[in-house]
Amino acid sequence: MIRLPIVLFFSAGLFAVGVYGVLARRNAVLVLMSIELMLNAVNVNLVAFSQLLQDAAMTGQIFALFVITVAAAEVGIGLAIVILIFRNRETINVDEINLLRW
Amino acid sequence: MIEQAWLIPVIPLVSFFVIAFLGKRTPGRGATLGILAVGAAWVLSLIVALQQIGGEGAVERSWPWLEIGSFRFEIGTYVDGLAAMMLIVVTTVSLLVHVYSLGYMRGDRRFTWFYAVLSLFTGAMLNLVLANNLWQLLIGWELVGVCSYLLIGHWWEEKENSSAAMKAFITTKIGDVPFQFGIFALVIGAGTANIQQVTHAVEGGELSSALVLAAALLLFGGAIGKSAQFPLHVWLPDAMAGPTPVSALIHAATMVVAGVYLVGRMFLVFEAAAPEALTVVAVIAAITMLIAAVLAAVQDDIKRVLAYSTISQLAYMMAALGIGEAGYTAGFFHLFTHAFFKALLFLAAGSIIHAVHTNNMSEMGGLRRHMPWTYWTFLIGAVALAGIPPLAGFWSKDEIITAAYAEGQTGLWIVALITAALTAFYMTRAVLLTFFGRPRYAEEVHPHESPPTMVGPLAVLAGLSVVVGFVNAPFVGWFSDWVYVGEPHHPEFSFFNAGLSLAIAVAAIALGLALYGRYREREPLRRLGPLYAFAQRGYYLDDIYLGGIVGPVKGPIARGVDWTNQHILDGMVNAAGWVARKLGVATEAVDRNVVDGIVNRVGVATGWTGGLLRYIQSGNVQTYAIVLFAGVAILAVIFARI
Amino acid sequence: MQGFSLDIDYHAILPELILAGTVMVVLLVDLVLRLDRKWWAMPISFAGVLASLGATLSLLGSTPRTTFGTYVVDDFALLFKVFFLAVALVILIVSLRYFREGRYFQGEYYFLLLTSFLGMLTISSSRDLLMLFISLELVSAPAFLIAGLRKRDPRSNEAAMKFFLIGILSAAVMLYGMSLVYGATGSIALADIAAGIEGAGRPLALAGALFIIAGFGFKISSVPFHFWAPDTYEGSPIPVAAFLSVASKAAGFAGLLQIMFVGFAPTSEDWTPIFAVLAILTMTIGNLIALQQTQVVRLLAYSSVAQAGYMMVPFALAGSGVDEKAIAAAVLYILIYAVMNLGAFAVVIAMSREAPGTLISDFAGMSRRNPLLAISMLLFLLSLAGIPPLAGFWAKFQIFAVAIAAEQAYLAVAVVVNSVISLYYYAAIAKQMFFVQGTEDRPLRAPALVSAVVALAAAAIVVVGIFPDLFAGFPGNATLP
Amino acid sequence: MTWEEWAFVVLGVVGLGAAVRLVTSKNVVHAALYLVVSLLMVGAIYLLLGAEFLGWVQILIYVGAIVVLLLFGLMLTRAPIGREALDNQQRGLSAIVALGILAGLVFLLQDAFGDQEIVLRPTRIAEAGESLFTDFVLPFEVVSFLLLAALIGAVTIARKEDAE
Amino acid sequence: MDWFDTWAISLAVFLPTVGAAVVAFVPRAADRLIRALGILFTLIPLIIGVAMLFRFDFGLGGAFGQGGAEALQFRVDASWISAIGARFHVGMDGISMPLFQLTLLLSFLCMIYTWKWLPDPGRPKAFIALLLLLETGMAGTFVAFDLVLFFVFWELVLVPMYFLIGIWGGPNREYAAIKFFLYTLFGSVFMLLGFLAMYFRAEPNTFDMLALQQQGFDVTFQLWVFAGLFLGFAIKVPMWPFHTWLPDAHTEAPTVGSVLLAGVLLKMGTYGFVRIALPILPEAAEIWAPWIGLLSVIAIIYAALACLAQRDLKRLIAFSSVGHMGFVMLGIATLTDVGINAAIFGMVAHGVITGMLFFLAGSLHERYHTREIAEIGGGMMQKVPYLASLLAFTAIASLGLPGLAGFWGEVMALLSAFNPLDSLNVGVYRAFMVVGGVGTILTAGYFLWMLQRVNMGMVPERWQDKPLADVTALEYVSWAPLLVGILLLGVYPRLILGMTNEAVGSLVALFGG
Repeated sequence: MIRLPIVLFFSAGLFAVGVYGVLARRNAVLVLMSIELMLNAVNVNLVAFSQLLQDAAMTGQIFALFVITVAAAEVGIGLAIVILIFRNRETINVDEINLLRW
Repeated sequence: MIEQAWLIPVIPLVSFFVIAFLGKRTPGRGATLGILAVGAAWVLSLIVALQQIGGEGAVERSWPWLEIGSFRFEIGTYVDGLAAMMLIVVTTVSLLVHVYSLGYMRGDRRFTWFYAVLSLFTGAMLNLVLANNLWQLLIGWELVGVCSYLLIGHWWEEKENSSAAMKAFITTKIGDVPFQFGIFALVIGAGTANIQQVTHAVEGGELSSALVLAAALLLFGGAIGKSAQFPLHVWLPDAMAGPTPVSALIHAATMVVAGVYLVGRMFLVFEAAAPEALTVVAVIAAITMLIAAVLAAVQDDIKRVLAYSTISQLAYMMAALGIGEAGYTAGFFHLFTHAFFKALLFLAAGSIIHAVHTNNMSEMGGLRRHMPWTYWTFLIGAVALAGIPPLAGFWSKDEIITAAYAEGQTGLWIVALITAALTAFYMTRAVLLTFFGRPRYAEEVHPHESPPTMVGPLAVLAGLSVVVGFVNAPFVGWFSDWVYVGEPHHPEFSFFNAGLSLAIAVAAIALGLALYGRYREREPLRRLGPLYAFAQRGYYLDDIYLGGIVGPVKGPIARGVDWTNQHILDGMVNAAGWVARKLGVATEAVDRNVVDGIVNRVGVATGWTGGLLRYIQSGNVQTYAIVLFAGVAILAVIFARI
Repeated sequence: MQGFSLDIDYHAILPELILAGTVMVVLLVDLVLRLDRKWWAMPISFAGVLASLGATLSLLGSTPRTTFGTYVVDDFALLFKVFFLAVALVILIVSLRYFREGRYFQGEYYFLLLTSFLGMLTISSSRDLLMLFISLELVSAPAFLIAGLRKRDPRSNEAAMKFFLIGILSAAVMLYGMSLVYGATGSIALADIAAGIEGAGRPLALAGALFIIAGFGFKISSVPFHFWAPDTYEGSPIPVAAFLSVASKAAGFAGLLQIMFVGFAPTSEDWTPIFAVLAILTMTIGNLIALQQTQVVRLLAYSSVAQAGYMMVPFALAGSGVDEKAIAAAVLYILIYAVMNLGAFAVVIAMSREAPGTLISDFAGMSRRNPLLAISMLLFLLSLAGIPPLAGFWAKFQIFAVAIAAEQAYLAVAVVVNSVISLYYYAAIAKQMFFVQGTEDRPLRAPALVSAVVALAAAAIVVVGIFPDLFAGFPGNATLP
Repeated sequence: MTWEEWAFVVLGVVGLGAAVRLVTSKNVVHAALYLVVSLLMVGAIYLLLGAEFLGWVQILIYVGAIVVLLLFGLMLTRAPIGREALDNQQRGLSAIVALGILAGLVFLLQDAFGDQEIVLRPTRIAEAGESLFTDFVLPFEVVSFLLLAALIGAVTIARKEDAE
Repeated sequence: MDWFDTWAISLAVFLPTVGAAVVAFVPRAADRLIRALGILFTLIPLIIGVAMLFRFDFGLGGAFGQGGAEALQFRVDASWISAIGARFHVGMDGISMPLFQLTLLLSFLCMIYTWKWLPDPGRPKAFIALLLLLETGMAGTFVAFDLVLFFVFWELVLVPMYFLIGIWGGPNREYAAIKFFLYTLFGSVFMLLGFLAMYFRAEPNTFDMLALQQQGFDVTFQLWVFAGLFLGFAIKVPMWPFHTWLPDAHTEAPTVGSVLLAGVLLKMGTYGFVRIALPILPEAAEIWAPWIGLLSVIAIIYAALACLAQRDLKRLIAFSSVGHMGFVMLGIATLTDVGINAAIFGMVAHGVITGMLFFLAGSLHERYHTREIAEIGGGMMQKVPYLASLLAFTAIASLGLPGLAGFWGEVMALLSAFNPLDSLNVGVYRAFMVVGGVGTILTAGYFLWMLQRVNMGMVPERWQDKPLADVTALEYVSWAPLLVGILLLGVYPRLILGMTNEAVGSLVALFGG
């Protein structure tokens, strides 16, 4: 028996940390990692709720499963783009990539 | 025939178009046509008048014209004694002037156009006289105004001529506006514009007394403008810039009496609003006749002398009407006689000017040897105007004075007598300065008698000036049976008044002789010093009008309005456009062509929003992200508040 | 829940199946094609899309039908599927020359493009959060990649990266919201959510809704989630920009309409204010910034942001008793907007072959160089500004109408004022084309196919504008349950 | 506090701590390792909550695949070392935003689920598989396309030689 | 002739559009052919219009109140947009007729004028096509009896005029064009909001003007809707202070553009008041009327003063339009049969006179290549006597000389202000009347002054030896109808009032007047 709020607070914390990372890190790969944190926060939520609701279809967990899959795909795409940029620009610092503006 | 009176104005109007469009190709380059047309009108007028006198009574004829709202307005003619008399005056003088102009205007640059406009004027004036309803009358009223404008400005190469023309038009227009309002009042009150129905409605007391009074006064406003009464008289002297025949026709005999005619035509309205309305008329008239006569006495330009004289004589007529029914006939009788001898005077003056090429009497003198015809005719006119029996002026003027006396209008009576004296005085002055003394004109000028085309009309008018007085002389008094309101007032001869006015006139003439008998270079009246100067400047009325009203309106006020338009109203619009466009950014303008310049004009508001947005759109994706979360936060707040 | 027995309605998902098949075919064919034949991928894709379109049309009248529990094929879904496939055809047409001449990765491009459209087909039928999420990702992920296809151009790379980062970020946010909704209502099926939303979980569910709105806000490029759009449009290949500004935006709306008008319908009074604010902000800011642009694609990007603002107005009217009208208005606007915008982009694509910079000033003298393009462009711009009698006017007209019917006149006024502002920068382009004498004066050649598309779109704009009845009817039927 | 809660708190604190280090460390490789830790903790939490299947997936896919992928990324991009090199100028602002979100969420969640409790009931992998292949076939198929697209696309984008 | 009754309006309105389409397919080289087509496709509608005059029953009254539908002639009521119940509902009554005719006539004359004069940068094809489109928009506005249809025609006018100004205009054309476009669009969208509000308030929802007149909305609602409509119409008229787009547009526009702007476009606004605002929102109209009257008289004085300050001839004429429309609006603001009749008469008269004035200004510019009064410096009477005389004639007509067209509209408007609708404050309106009277004096002032500065005086030596052609045959052809019209309307105002009086009567009946 676990009190739900504890779990949720944990996930919220994870989410917040992820957000911070996304906003504060300039290295693109680190940004990706931070996003992974946020997705994990989501998953924790989903699992917790699915366990709370005890629904036979385990919707929450399956949902989380899909989130993981999608996350994997996205990471692939993201890294591909990062590498592409690195090849053209010799940097992957997000805040230096601002040719396009205003 | 009298039913066909509509032909009388129509003929000249048609001839206007003919002359204007193909006059140059006709024999006499338009003049012949014009004379024929006016001649025809003259003949018809005579017939109509005779029929009228023959006791046909008032004849009205009308055709439907326009419906607007509940109003049904008709166009038509109304011939009664007054109208018939006016027809005679207008056509006769007009005909003579047409003939006279053959000589006077020979070789003029716009000879044909001149005749075209003369025709137009005649037609318009006749239409004014015959109109049976107020709108039609108004049309004639304004048309003669335009003709006067065109003819005064006939020699528009010189700026002062065109300015004089404008002044005439605008000044009379100022009177016309109240005139229109007066018409409104009557039309609204009576539900029709037909003059007879209106007057009867007024008589029948269908209109509230206040409305009637307002109507009367407003109408009189029109009369003040047209008949050059104080304070709108200032345009007439300047109008002398036009060719002299025009002055004779329009500014002496016909158009300027339209005001008097109007008051007479709507007399019942004025009576219904008595005493106030008539009193106003009388007072204005009194003031006018006096000040004008004084001015006439100090002019050097012979035409201006006559012009001011005209003003004061018109005031005489007005005054007569102001007296009431008793003066009605007298007033129009004076109009009748005055038309002839004043036209005569003008034409004679024209002949003089024709000879010496100047208007200034100080540059004339001793002309009677060179141009006897002109001299004698002018003299006749002068004497007639001065009111010496048995010439026309004496009878008509005397009847007015008598009427004033009889009606106990003492003030008016005195003013009239003074004016009579002044009149005699300035005419003496004019005659002496022009025809007597030693020549003062430049020696290269060789004055000569004018051609018959000019002298002929002079002679005719002179003859008329002698005889027409008798049509209403005491013990004759036919005129009184033609033109009257209520009951005919036959003039009864009062030795007292006759003698008095005669004596005064003689005295004035004597004074004139004394002053100007041995005139040298110096104007004797200058001894009056400041008074003379004051009169010379026409009491500074013109300066007041120009400096006080016209100048500011044309100058600062107009410019101010225009500035407001460009900078305030338009500025706001542009500012709106600019703000909308600028609300994105403080610096670069996308579209220089559209609102360039406003950029500098309107202040640097609202740039910061743009600055902010631009800062955010920095190209740094993480800034975008922060804003994204900020957005979520804001939305959350909105949520919470709901 | 139907246990093991899977009775799949294949007809219902036939369009998706065909398109999926096409995707594989394109992929395989690309492997065997010689370099100078790579462009064959386009006709193949075209044929596949046509087939799928046919399949979709074959479903007309036999709706609604449901399969896989929550996969619904109703009029709404059909309308959007037809729409998406039609758009796909246009995008394919305008892409051909561009990618062939640019020698970009044609096979992969068409493969990814179609995959994205596959996601759009599924999103229009999805009625639960999971499917919506996955479909949305299926729409986005390929888009991230094709935005970067001009690999040699760092701007293109950058476009892709920004698009990707913001995309994935908002996806995460949206997911968190979904998880909250799931927790609060105990279900991910929209219908059940609507049922379970009342009660203790309500504020949480609304917070979830908020996050979801944010996630979709990215997709439809609503302020303040729009910043990626101009940069990405400008950087990516122009056909892709067209694709993003029309198709993927529409996909976002398709999803959002369902979530809001079905899932969260019961609590509309809570979230309508948000949409009111977002709509006004979006149209206003979009327009104001657009006023400043000198680069056409960027200008169109901001204009499409503003247009999104108009499309969001109906959301703010939910629950005022005019839901059906509101949805119809939004859908109608999306459809007409797609025609106008695609047309405009097609013109830009045609022009970009000579002026890759695509500055507004490059349009100078267009009326001389290529009257057809110039006049069509003028029609598109006026239509976007909402000048009658063009289709764009009817789109806006519907929005006004609903707003006033819902007695929310202030929204109508906002739209009004904004359409006037917008005219200002649309007119700027028109001015260049007609008033300004260009430096270049020789005729501007446009690919036949592109010209055809442009002419077709222009004709549609006018015809629909004069006889709205030909068209205005069926969005009305396509209402959500 | 039941023992499960104690266990959870421990795992959670470690996980969060690792997460925080991940977003603050000055060395990208360390950061990657912190990520591993954090993800492992999450996986452990799944197991603790009784979601066995998910837990193992988490450990295998994430730690086994994604992190490796990210590490490759780091290698390929030779990321520099040091805070200035790794953090941008808006740290403070970011922190505020993150804390704000945290606060908001905590408030909301406390408000909504203050008294709820999870009864730990292990779910068998079989059940998961079953529902995955019955109710969720369609998403499964769709997501496969997503993966395919991601694969092909990533290769296209990332491969060195500019084809054609 | 039934087919004629059903098709007349549609033909007259849409033939020009067809013409535009045809012209579009004529090769650019065939210059003459294009212009000839332009004349042809404006001539046919004109003929149709004249034919309609003979088929028209002037006794039927106007399309207002109960009997409205019967009064509507040449009526076509076809389904158009079933979704919102907007219909293609066109028809003609005594109020539409004169303006409709005016539109067809002016368009035709402009085409004739264009046969010879086409401002830079040439491009007759586009020019003619746009003029034709413009005609459709203008003519349609005056016959539409469905609000949506009305709006569509109303807006249809904007685009062609925008390009006419923007491409063929003067040096400052682009600014003027965009200003015109945005300003009028801004107004018209609020008008549209008003339409929609009425649509939804109506039971059942309808855009049909006749049906809406039967609604009897509550007063507060009326006030708001009237405000919206007012914005749209007043900007178009234009009423002070919404007039600032007009001087720029008129000044920059090419000659025929100015002619149509002044001749027809301005009337769309006033017509809107008469056709839509008054009958559908009578109570609101009564409340708003004094304010409209106030703005009108302000406009009269203001415009006159502004004219006194103008240095550019065309700009002066433009401002004078503001003043004249002030008289028109004053007439409308009285809500009396006299006033509204006067207003419509004033519209037509202004269309003829000011149209003529702009023609003259254009030809003057053709010769002198300047419109600066100071530049011309007088002496036109000597240099180009006929042109000068026509200018004088038209100017004098414009200052409202009795016996010419300008007079009746002006004086009847003032007359109506003497006793407005009973429910309105007589004192206020008489004050308006007086101010208006002053306005007439100022009007005379600036026109005569203009004549003095342009026509009279000696020819400045800079023009002395410049050969300037006097009025040419083609100009006479394209002007004669207007000149004759000015005279005819002046002496026989029944030509217009005969059409309008009945119709206006049935309109005023709605006010119990």
